[in-house]
Amino acid sequence: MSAPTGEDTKNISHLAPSNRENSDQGETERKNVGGNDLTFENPDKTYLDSNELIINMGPQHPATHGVLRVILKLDGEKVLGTECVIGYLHRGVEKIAENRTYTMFNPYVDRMDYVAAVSNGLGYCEAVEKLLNVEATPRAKYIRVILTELNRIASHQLWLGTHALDIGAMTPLFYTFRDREEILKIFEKYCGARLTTHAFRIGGCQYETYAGFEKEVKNFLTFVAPKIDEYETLLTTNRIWMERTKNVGVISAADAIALGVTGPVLRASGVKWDLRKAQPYAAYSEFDFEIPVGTNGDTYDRYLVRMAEMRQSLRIIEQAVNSIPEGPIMAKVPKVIKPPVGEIYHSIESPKGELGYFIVSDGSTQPYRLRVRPPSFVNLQALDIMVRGLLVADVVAVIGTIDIVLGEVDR
Amino acid sequence: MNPAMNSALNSGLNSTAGMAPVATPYFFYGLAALAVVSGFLVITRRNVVHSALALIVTLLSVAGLYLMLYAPFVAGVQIIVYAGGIMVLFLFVIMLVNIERSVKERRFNSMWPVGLSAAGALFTLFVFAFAKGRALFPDRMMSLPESSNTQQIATMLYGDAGKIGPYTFAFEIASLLLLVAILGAVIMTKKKI
Amino acid sequence: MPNMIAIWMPNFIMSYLGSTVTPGEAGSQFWALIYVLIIFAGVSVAVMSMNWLERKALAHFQIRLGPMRVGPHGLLQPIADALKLMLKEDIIPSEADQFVFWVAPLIGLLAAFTVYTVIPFGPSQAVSDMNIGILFMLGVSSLGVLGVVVAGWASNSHYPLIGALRSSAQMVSYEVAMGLAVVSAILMTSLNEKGTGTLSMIGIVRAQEQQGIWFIFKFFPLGLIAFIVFAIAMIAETNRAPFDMAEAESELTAGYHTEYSGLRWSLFMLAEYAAMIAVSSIAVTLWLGGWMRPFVRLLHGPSWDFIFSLFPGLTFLGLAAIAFVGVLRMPAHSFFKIQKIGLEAFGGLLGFIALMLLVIAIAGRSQDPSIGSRLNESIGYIYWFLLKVAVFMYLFIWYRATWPRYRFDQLMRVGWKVLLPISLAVLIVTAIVGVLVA
Amino acid sequence: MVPITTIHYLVVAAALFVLGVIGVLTRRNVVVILMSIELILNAVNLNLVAFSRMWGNLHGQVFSIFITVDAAAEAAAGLGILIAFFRNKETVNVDEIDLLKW
Amino acid sequence: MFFLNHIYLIPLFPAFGAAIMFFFGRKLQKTTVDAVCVGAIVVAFLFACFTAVEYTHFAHGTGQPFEKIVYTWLGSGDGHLNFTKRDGTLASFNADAGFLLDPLSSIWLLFVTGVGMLIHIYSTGYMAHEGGYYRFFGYMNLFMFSMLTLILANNYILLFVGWEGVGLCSYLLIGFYFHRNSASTAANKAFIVNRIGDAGFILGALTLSWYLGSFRFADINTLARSGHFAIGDPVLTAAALLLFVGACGKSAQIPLYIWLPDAMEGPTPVSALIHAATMVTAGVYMVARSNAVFILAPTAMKTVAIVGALTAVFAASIGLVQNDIKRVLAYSTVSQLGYMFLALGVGAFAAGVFHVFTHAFFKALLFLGSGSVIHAMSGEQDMRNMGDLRRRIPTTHWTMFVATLAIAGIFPFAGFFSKDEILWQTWASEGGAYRILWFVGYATALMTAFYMFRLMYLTFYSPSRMSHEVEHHVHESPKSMTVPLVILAICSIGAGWLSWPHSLGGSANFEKFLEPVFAHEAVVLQEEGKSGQLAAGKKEAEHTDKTEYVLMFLSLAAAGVGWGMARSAYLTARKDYPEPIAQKSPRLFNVLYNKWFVDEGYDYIFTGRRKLGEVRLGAMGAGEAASWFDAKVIDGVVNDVGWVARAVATLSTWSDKWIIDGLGVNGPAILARMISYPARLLEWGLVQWYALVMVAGLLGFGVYYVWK
Repeated sequence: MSAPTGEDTKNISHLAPSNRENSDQGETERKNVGGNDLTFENPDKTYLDSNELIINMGPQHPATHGVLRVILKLDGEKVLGTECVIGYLHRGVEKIAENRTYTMFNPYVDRMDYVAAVSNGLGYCEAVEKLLNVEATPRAKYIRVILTELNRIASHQLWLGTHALDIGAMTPLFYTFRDREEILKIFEKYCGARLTTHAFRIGGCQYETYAGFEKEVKNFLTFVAPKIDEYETLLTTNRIWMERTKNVGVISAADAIALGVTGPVLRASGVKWDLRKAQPYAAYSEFDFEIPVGTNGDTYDRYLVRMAEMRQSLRIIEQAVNSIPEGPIMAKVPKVIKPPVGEIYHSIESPKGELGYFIVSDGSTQPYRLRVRPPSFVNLQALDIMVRGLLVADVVAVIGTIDIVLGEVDR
Repeated sequence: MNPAMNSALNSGLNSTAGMAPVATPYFFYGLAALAVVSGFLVITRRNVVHSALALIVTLLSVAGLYLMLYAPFVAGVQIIVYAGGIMVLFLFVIMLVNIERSVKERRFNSMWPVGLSAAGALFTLFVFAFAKGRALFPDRMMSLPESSNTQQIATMLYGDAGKIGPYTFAFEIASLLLLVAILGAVIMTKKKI
Repeated sequence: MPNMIAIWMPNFIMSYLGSTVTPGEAGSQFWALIYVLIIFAGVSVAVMSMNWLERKALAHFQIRLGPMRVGPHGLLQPIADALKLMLKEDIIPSEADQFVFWVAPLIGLLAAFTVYTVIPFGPSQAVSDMNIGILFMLGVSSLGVLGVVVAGWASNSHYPLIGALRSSAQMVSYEVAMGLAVVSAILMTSLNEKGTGTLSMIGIVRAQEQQGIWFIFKFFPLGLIAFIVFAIAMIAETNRAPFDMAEAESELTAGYHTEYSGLRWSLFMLAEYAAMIAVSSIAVTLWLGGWMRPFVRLLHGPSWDFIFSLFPGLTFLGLAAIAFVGVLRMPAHSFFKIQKIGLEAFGGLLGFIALMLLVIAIAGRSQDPSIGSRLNESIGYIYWFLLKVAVFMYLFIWYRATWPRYRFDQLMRVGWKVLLPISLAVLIVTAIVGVLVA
Repeated sequence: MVPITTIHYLVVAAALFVLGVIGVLTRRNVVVILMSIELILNAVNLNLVAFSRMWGNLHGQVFSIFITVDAAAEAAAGLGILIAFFRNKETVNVDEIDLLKW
Repeated sequence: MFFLNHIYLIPLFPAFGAAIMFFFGRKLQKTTVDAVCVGAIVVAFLFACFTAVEYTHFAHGTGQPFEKIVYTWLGSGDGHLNFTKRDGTLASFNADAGFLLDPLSSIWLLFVTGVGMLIHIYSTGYMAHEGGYYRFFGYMNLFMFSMLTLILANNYILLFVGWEGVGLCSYLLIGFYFHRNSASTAANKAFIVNRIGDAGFILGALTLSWYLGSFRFADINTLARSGHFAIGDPVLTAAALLLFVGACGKSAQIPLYIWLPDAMEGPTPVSALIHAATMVTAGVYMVARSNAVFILAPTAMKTVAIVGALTAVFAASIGLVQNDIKRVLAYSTVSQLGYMFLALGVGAFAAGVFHVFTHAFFKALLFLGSGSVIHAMSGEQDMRNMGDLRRRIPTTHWTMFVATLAIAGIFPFAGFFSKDEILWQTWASEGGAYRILWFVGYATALMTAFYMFRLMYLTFYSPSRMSHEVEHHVHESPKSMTVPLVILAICSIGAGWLSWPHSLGGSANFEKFLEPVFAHEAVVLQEEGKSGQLAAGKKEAEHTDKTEYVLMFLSLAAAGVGWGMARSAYLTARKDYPEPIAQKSPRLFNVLYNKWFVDEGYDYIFTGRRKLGEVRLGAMGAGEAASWFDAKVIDGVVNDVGWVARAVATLSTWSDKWIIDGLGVNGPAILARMISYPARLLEWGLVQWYALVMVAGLLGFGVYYVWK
């Protein structure tokens, strides 16, 4: 990953060191995990043999999900290497945190992964709570779980629509947006915002659930379950969909772990790792759900895993709504939040993977340093090894399947 | 009732013969001029793609001339094979070999005056031969049965009712030639065999 | 003078309607010209309405409404689009090859429209009946590739070049399977007493008439397989979903016409839709009996003829009814007043056409060669032909709404490794069966 | 207006032939030379079809079909050689191809 | 009789595996390579077992050799390739593809295939992460093929084929890591040194055939035992000495032992199989096989005994101070081979063969164990950086401990029996003529115990001296490696019991088994009146003596003392521990550590790589001398002659240039060139010019026809 240079794409040749030597020794095959070797001998020369074409995909491109710029080195249509250029959406969120009080910074996190703003808020609030050594009330925890899981469904729905659109199936997009709308309505009724919800506060939730909240959520559950089946009818057994996604963008479990990939991408490679089970936060330890995993780690598996995750989320929400306890929604938190000196790392399972907050407190009202571990940013590293040797069309599919949000990548 | 309408009215509606030639000398001159002019463009354009486009025009006008000669099948073959097949091949190749350089280079080789004069001599010879042998070419033009043209060509190529046609073997050999050409082209263009 | 016209007009029209051959065959340049004009205008209108229909149908597939603002239910949308495209600045990139960039869309358009000269909307409802009709059609439609290649090259840019190479490779590849499927249909035309087949489009439909069977059902399932091969190949041939590699927007932005804008871009669109209609017409002609109405064998006789001749009118009546239902469903708000009036007028127009058609059907039910009966017959031919084509158009839209896009290598694999062997096998088996039957 | 006779076609064919010959003899670009050869072959075809009509039989047309086949083969093989050559020498100019060996 | 009749299949199984690897190996999966190569050896082993069983039935305890001649591959037997023998009669030169199985070769057959099989299995674990997997196994199989050919050959020529084959495989496998400079140098060294021995061997074989008229062992033995030849026959002595030169090369005896320590550059299984258990005993086999000839040459026998004893003590002394674990074992091997030759030299063939047999097991075990240690240490071979491994790699530890006890000669492990037998025979033979050699051998036994326990303590017991990184990675080897170790350990314990000596109440079955091969020698010797040399166990049985018990106790004591010294010196060796020898006598330590400067000496004397003062000796010295002679003397003469010739030539040139060339040659050539120019126009490579010529031709035709 490198900063945007704005230069001619031909000049990228010197960005990466050459690793051409030893390439002809078949016995010692090397795999360049996550590295980039966009080197070629003479950029001005075009041989028919090796007409390596450098194509600049993005930052303005319909399939890069925002302002991602991918520089592709192609042999014909075969991808020889990629280089991601990021930072077009950099807003300095982490730096802003150092100049805001803990409470003031809370809305900012919603702007990172704007597709799953609730998860971001949850992670931040829990991190600060851990730093303060307070715990949210049980009711608040349940509300948090419900909203977060709803948001997970919404995020996956948005992913499914755009991903399918990238592969050429335009209809699922509208289906998923139709159903996502119901979730957004619940959000709106709960906290007044649809996208950047700012639903939680440090120590609990600010708002009590509105009248009929449970009923609406239950209605939503019965409403959306058949809809998920509907998406699957369109895609799961569709031959073209299978041909486009099976064995495309394969990443092995070892590679995924080596690159720090988390979330559905990791689980599709067969690693049963979900922070909700591994280190339960909020009220997750009280619910019964499963972690869907894939086997091949290809695009199709990632699709299936996310579909299954949506269903699991429904299960969690159902249990939570049925057993939501009564009580206060805010724990006792000082008016002015001044955490003790110390540092804390807290991570949650956001729809895209492990979302972690590392906060260093110097005892003042503002964090001394705040660092976010964004799942999209880490997962994006896997792009290169996933698309090597595939075709241009697969690059689009793979970018879609990693499920990145540039707001989170660039922060 | 004006004459034009009248002629339209009478012009062979219900005339089952339908063989009255649509072709008029104007068509001939137009197509011939188009063919020759675009042929000239083929050999003079600096940009090879322009040459290829001009060649397509030539080929299509020659196809038109075939139609005038009651050879619709040959015209169809001309369009399919030449315009649709060979010229696409040419365009592909032109895109593969970069032409930016050739656009800036000399178009003609150093012996172009010799070549031009030789070709001129050839044309003179042709014209002279036509003039001298005028009598050899009868003015009449046979009227060929257009509607059964395809069937007759098929009969000559494949034979009829169990008999082998006069060109059947030649046809088979031509197919072999094509096969060889395909294989040769594939082998030559493959990077690594 | 008016008197003369009054006498002359029926004669003149009758002179045409009475003809059993196409104007081209008859050598009637005048009627041929008229035909060319009608077809050009008709295809243009068809493309425009197709544009509207596609947007509406696709929208309803996707649980949305589609164009609703320009005219009632967006009926005037295509006109607005056309105006917009014509008024837009026609940008030619400075690095592009000016002349070739300019001429490329024209090549595609020319190829797409030239094909219509031999499409038989009825036994005499075609510009000309060439005896190499299908050959000519395949040849000319293959010229469309040139426009694509040249457009991609002239843009002097990466995406268009890749798009052009993709789509031309695709079109050239699928032409092979398509041609072989067509040959197996042509082979079926030779199953008569004389044993001679025909390449003429009209001849092919006539052969189906004589054999009393649509070729899709001939030698079941051989005809069906050949038809399916053709139906798949024709989608690829026209670069439509799921084979729309060339303009795969998520990968190549817009393929070979990325750099085009305004009118020149709309010419590409026009060519694409015209080509869609053209290949559908070929399919209809070769396998679906062309202008023949359904159940010619099964349900014959004057009464059945009459019942079937009511279909055009009833169809328009149905459309008018839909329009009026639409009027009724509009909200009772003054904002919708003009919309209501517009839709009512449209419905009225449809209803009027329906009425006219019904009148003609009833008036022309006799067998005598009156204007009415000839008119009735012609309308029947054209109606059935267009209805079959319309089914294909709907299928095109349906595919686009349902399927993801193939990848390029998969597409080529389907073309060369699946369709080509199948079509070859069908051709060989058809030949063997044909010999056995004869 | 003089009716169109065989000689008219022959003159057109001769003109195309001579244009093709000029192209072959003077242009440097191999692609253009191959196209000029197509011109020459077309001139021949035109002659054959014209004679076919003159004599009222179809042998000329059959021959022209064979020549078309030949032209296709020639284009395929010629362009194949051209690509193979370009890959090695990076030129398509015929006067730079004068080594009589690779 | 199926197995005996198809005995030629035994070498062909590994040959098949090698061929598969050679042709398809690169494309095969590792599992396939395993299946083919290891499978071939397993099949060969099973086949060999059945063959041996069938052979015992065949021989009925008479030791009658089984000979199977498949075809004659060199010469024909019909007189095409005849040569004149020394006595003037004609003999036909003919070498068969023939297979001989007698007790001697059946013992070799069994332990070569058995140990080879275990080492192959071990290698699947050891080599699992190395490149060139298929190459390794292909070479190994090729080696097995060559070794089995060597063993089963019924004549010297076929034996020589196997002899060279194992040499080649040894070369290939030492140089397996050919990208390492040291490995390729070591491979070259082994190859070149072996060539010296091979030259001796082939000369010896040819001398024998020149003298006796055949290559076949059976013929030669029969002739030698026929009594026609006197003891001490000079030709036979020369032949025996030449053969022994060959044995020196292959079995690493002084002065040709220098290649073996360097051969440890190869992978450890190779060291175990080739450079400890099997190939290096080929010399012993060959001498034992030629026993009839050697018996007739007492001088040669003495040479063998002395060289053997010297090699034993010499190598053992170097082994005392080496730090590389494999090098210690290599010198140990050389030393043990010396023992074997000592036994052969004193006429105790059976004892020598028995030591080969037991040594094969415990030395293979030691090497494989060291391989396991190296595997565990991530490639570290220096004992100074090891220590305290016994708990981390327990299986390796106890198996190696068993092997150490065996090699040190502790009762009742295998080494005790064989070594004690050799020492006792040395003491007893020739009526005590060799007792000085007994002392040498005894000293060697002491040193052996010391350096082997030194190895054990430094590696397994002393405090850990590993770096942290290595320590972190230490792990026990996989099953495929430890299971062969365990099997070999069991063999190391039990192999000696096969020949439980009479003195301890046993029956010495092993020697009884070998008796038919060597018994005749005793007969011959008795006829000649030479009493002392004991070629067979039969005599020894009668010869139970109190001295034997004393010697037995003494050698046990030596082993114990060596153990104790090593324990006291190395049990607590921390980092930078002192070497006891270095403390006592730094100079001696230096000499020993540098291997008595033998390599350097060879460089001075034989290769000439080092200059002795200003003089260069050896091969390079000879080269330099030849070069000087060539440059100064021969070239001087040549140059003088050349000057005269040049003077003549100058004159001649002038006339040639101006008179002959000018008038006679160039004139017509210029003429021809001028005339040929128009023709050249047709053929100058420009395509368009050809086209122009075509157009001109067309014009010509047209003009001709128009105006005709």
